[in-house]
Amino acid sequence: MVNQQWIDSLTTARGVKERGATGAGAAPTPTMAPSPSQVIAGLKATSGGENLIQVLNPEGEFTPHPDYPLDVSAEDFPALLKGLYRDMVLVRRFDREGNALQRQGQLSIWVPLLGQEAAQIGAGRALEPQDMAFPSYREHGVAWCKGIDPTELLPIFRGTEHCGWDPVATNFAGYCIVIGNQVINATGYAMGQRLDGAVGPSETSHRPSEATIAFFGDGATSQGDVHEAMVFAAAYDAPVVFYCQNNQWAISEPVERQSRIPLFNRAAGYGFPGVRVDGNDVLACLAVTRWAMDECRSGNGPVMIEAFTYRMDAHTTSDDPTRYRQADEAQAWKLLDPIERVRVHLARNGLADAAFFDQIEAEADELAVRFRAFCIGLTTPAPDRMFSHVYSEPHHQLDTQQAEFRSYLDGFEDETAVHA
Amino acid sequence: MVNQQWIDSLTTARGVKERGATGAGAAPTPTMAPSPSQVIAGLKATSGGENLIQVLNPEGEFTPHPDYPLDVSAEDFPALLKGLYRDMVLVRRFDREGNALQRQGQLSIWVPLLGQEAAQIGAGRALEPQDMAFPSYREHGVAWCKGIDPTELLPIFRGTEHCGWDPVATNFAGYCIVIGNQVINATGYAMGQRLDGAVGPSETSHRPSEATIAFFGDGATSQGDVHEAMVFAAAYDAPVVFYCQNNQWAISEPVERQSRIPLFNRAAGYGFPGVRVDGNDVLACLAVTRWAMDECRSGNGPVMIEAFTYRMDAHTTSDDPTRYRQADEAQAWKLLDPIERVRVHLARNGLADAAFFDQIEAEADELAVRFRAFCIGLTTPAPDRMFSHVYSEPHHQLDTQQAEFRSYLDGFEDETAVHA
Amino acid sequence: MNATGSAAVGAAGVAVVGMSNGHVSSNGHASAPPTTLAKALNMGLRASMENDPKVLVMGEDVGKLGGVFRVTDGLQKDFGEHRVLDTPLAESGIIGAAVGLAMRGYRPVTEIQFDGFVFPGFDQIISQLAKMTFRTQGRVKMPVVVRIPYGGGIGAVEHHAEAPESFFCHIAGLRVVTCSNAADAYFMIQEAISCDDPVVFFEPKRRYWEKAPLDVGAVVGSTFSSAIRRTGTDVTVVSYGPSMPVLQAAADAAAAEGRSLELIDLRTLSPLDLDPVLESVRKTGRLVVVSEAPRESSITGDIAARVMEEAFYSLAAPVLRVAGMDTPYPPSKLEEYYLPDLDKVLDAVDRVLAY
Amino acid sequence: MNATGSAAVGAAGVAVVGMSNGHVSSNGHASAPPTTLAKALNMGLRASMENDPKVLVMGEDVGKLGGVFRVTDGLQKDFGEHRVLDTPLAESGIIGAAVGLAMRGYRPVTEIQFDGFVFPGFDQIISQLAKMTFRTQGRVKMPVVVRIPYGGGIGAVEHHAEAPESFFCHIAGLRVVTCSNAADAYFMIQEAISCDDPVVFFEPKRRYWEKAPLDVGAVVGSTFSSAIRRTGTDVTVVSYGPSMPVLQAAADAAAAEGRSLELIDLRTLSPLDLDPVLESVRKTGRLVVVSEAPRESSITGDIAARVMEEAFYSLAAPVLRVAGMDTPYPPSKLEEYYLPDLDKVLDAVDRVLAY
Ligand SMILES: Cc1ncc(C[n+]2csc(CCOP(=O)(O)OP(=O)(O)O)c2C)c(N)n1
Ligand SMILES: Cc1ncc(C[n+]2csc(CCOP(=O)(O)OP(=O)(O)O)c2C)c(N)n1
Ligand SMILES: [Mg+2]
Ligand SMILES: [Mg+2]
Repeated sequence: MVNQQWIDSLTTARGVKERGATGAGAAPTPTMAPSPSQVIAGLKATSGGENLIQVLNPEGEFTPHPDYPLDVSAEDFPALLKGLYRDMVLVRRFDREGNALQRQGQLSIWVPLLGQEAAQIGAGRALEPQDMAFPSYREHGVAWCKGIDPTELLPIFRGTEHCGWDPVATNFAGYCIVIGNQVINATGYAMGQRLDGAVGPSETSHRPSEATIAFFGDGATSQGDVHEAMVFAAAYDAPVVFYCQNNQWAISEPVERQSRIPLFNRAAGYGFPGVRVDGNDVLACLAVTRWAMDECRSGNGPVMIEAFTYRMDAHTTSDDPTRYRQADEAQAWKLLDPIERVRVHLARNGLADAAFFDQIEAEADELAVRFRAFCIGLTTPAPDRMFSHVYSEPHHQLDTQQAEFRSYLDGFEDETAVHA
Repeated sequence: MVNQQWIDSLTTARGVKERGATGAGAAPTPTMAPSPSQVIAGLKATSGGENLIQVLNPEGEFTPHPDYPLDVSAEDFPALLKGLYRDMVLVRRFDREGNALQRQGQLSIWVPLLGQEAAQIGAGRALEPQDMAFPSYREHGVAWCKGIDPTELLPIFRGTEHCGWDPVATNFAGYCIVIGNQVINATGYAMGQRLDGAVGPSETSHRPSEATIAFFGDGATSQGDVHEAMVFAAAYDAPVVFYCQNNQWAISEPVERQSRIPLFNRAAGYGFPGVRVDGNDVLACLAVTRWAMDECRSGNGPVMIEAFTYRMDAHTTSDDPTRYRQADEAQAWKLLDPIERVRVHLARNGLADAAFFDQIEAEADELAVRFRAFCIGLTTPAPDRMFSHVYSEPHHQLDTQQAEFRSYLDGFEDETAVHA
Repeated sequence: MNATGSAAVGAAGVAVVGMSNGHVSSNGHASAPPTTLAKALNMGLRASMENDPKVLVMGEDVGKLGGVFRVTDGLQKDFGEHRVLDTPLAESGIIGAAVGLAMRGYRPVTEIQFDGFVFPGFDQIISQLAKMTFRTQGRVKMPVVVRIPYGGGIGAVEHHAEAPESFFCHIAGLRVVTCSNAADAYFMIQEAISCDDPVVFFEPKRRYWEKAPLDVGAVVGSTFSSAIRRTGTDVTVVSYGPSMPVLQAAADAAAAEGRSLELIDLRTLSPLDLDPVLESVRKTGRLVVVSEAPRESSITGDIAARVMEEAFYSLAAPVLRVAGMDTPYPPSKLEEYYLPDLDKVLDAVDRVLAY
Repeated sequence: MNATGSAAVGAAGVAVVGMSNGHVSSNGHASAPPTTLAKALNMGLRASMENDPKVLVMGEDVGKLGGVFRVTDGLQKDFGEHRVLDTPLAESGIIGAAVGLAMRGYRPVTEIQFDGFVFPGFDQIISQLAKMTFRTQGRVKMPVVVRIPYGGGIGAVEHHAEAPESFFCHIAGLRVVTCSNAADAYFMIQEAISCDDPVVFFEPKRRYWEKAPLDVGAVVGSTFSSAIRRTGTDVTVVSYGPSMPVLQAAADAAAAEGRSLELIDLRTLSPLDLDPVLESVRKTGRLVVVSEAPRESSITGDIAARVMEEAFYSLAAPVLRVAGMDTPYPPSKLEEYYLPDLDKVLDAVDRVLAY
């Protein structure tokens, strides 16, 4: 047990200690706070800083990390990587199709994940079926891993439903639009997993241990709800992984508007581990998330992960990023593309041949066609949908309102011409 | 400039690093999270842990701290300490009188500060007149230092007003009852100080630099507002000191319900310094708060201080602590009484004689008499008070309501007997 | 000027006649033991926890302390820390965690310590708790109870005496109910817990210590319905929760002056159970609505508007409202002026009869 | 079924007749240049910032981006980062910091990005912003504006189309206003900023791009007052913000059928400026109130109740309400059914005339 040691290590991690060491502290000492430009330099550097966990670098070179092993044999490694490659390519493909459908007026909005494929597929593939995930609104890649068919994402963005899948059957909660809300909901769910005895080695049942993962953005870290989620999780040892995709932007605001220092440091303030992983490295994201989920499943939660990545497209199809960021930033990140490095590794090491890549392309094309057809075929529910599932139990007042509305609508059917 | 170094020092302060060092991390490693009992041991230990800044120990021995000097000559030291002693004795005296007045039905509630005199007087005496303070509801000692007459505290607790003093004239905001609210208000005020150019060396004016201090409890640290206050303060380099009085309890909940690790660590998560000070050591509180306020005044804010102290009385006069804590805990803390150690130091070192102590006692008695008399004499404002100051500008609707109410009340004066 | 009636009215429950969905149930049976409203809630919580292991109690100080009003007294001792959770001090966290626990199959009963402290949790209530079922097409149910002690008259400091029920009535997806006596408290809290929808449960804090007969074996219908507390012919007076004893006192005083008031305890504020009110108004032609909440955009306006819509020709006078002032809650020494009381109700009765 | 009228009505402002406190002011002068509502707000903000260096603009994405609706476009460029603050993503922080800045003597104009995101800031609004002046006996003023784009009809996802104004009308200490056209937008935002009380300023987001003549030199009285937009004799129809063009279209359609509607744009929701409404109802005897907000415990109920209280004998029919449904805001493909539209207004007119 190294707990006390670990706590101590945390408690010495404050500016003052370092500060005191630099002088007697008699007079106001030189600036301790980083200057804005230093912060920007530290945070926006595409390298992600020294603490970044990376196993597959942008050049496609693979270096296993001793603390975060992939738990895969050399024999199985190619299949693993090819699977991840396929996931990322397919997800990117329907994401691009979503954008196109919006441009063509078939969707009222699309929220692109472009650039975050590795962060999402790595995390998503670390999840077991029994694990619960709470997305924000951009986690199409995680949805994919959770077995949500991409077409099930369309109703939200076409405006025919607020949620197209079954959160209970899939263990994937509905998209959450109010920034931060889902993170404390995730903690609550994880508290329930613990209360159920589904965490740690169970003597009484044979069901596999469970954990929860909450997805949120760099901007979301400023919300009170995210804080309270971390406070509650620490207080109840909840098996929840706080997975922050730092894509450098909250709409037009760069991450340094939310924090002076890298976001994974927040975890230390609450007394649980925080890790920064290269969010464009699908293997690192997989390894680190697996480790974190395992920690949680075995009762050592919570854990925070900051996936350092980049929003390569606009915030949504309604956004115009040219107003607030330079093109060269996007160019720099293009060199770090999460899919490209996997392709390079597979090709260079002879793990996959041209036929493999062609086949994935073909599969992606098929998916895109199916996605588009489904979208265009999506129909608007009957107006009565408005009144259904507002409550689970009978509600006479709403029933009356519905009946009145029904007969109001029927009035139009009786008339040949409606007003004006 | 040690900034990058300092940032790095923060960023290595996470469990994972330590963790990784203990093994290969291949399988779920042994529990990293502290067990509840370890947490309790660490947090509730009356010593406050290794990081505690202390200069006057419970035995009355004085050891200056190199990083937090008192900035006082040997000659002036006795006067300083005697002044602080007087402050604490007087504040404790009217606090006890407040309790008694409630018991006698003269106040509807009293919020005792017993045990927190050093934490409050130390901080309060570190403030310059131009500094702004945002209290919660227990900061009678800070009010005292800000020049609020103790009697001005009474209207709130007698129910005749919601705030008995002028926050603008005194630079002491109204008491804030919704836990955490005032902390982000304080950050906003501090942002204003910075916008005004009242922070750092000013070339254009001769007015002294300013800072803000926000008071809150250990329980309050869990609130989203406190988090957002820290996020905003870090983002805008706001000159605000976050002064958390960890009195070990939030009504019936011990501090480990809010955090696994000492609260001052939160600061590191945001990238500003956090210090834990012995909250029962008035000199340490003074020295550390002075340092922190100076940091802020010169533009290096924010700073967090955790004053490690103890709520020696009930939460309020409505509370019954015997339901949730053991008498021996209070006994242990009694040995750490904030006033006693100062008395011992003054007496043992011949800095004060019996006449001094007698005189303070007499002054305290006088204050108590005046406090009581004022309380009993406090009258209820006219019912019209309800309608005044709801708005600063004319409001016809409320005027009408007031007029109607006036004439309704007048109706009773006309009748000899009212209904029932 | 009279005080708000708590002392004057005494064991208001004695006169209780519960009428639920048409069938009369005398849950105020005189042989039943007198029980305080707080104790009745405690008994109801206990019964629900015994019946269903998924029921959790969570909030600030609900454990060892038993809540600042002792409503959860002894529950942690008997059911353990895994059923009765003292939470960190954060209301958004409390509601938000309850939402997650409900998704996991639990039935959390959350306690908000005082009315004024529900607002840090307001976002989770409106954005998640109320909308989750609709969002997920009924796949995710939200059997969460939010208990809120509310109302004034206890001499408290700011934020401890508010009547925020109207905010919640304006939120689709929630049910809002309130009890006014021990018997209702016992049955209503159980009905709230067993309901698959989120229920905001308002408890009239200044009535916590008032006793009324409680027959736990009584057969009651749904308590989420308006209850006629007294039949009368001249004026219908409608209220709920803390003001019900005021209405009883007013009806006594009016009777002494030869005026017959019909009293209705709404119990459910959203949805309203308006039929008994409409029926009464069709008889009396006059309606006074009483509530501690400020008047603007409130539940009282809604009741007035709906009664006008549905019983226009029956109204011999406008619906009059006796409400809290459109001001922040005043310092407690002034609360007797702010709150509806016997005199204000009688004054409104006078005025409505003057038409 | 008709759409919600935005296309059909077009430049609704052309018909605007502003009547403020009795004196008519034609701020919709035909020679004034047509300006979008969003641009008019931008111009108003700019004017206020030029007039008073204490005016700050703060919120998410209000700087370089100019806000997601471009209402603050160019302000940061022209006034600097110390006057136009991009804030961290936290609404309680935004309002709470604004409260502190106001205590320091600033006049912060905060932007909430969409209606559904005001709730994380609700606690600071109700507990601090609204109560501070009362609490401190007027010593601390709170000249804070909370700008909220609101209402539906833009095909958006959840939380982006709500009408939460009633919540704020229920909070004593706040003023709540809303504009319906460019001219009002320009003058009202300036009046809000110069007001020493906190003002919640609702902007009808689906009207942001509608143009109306804006004469910045017009002499206007207080714009926090009801404005009669069209005089008529048969039915009074009252609304505000996004529904005003719907009313104009309804009045046109009704006129074609020989029915004369009097239209009133409330502009101020708290306090209400009810005299023009009462005067109109005394003439027409019939009132329809239109609002996108759900009906329960809402501003529409309050208007109905107050008109009944103050003009009971003038009412030939109950006040009828055309409101949002008592449901969460539906998926956007269904919003045309949810929102008040031309047909619903005409239907209500038919019904109110049938009495
Ligand atoms: C409470 C709340 N406030 C504001 C918004 C508007 N909004 C939508 S996304 C967004 C930025 C989120 O940034 P981040 O958390 O970094 O996530 P990302 O979109 O980059 O994935 C904002 C401000 C919202 N949805 N919810
Ligand atoms: C938002 C809110 N929730 C709950 C309360 C009720 N309450 C008053 S004091 C208190 C405990 C506060 O503990 P702490 O922050 O440690 O301060 P202390 O009272 O110990 O000084 C609680 C829960 C409140 N005032 N505000
Ligand atoms: Mg982001
Ligand atoms: Mg405390």
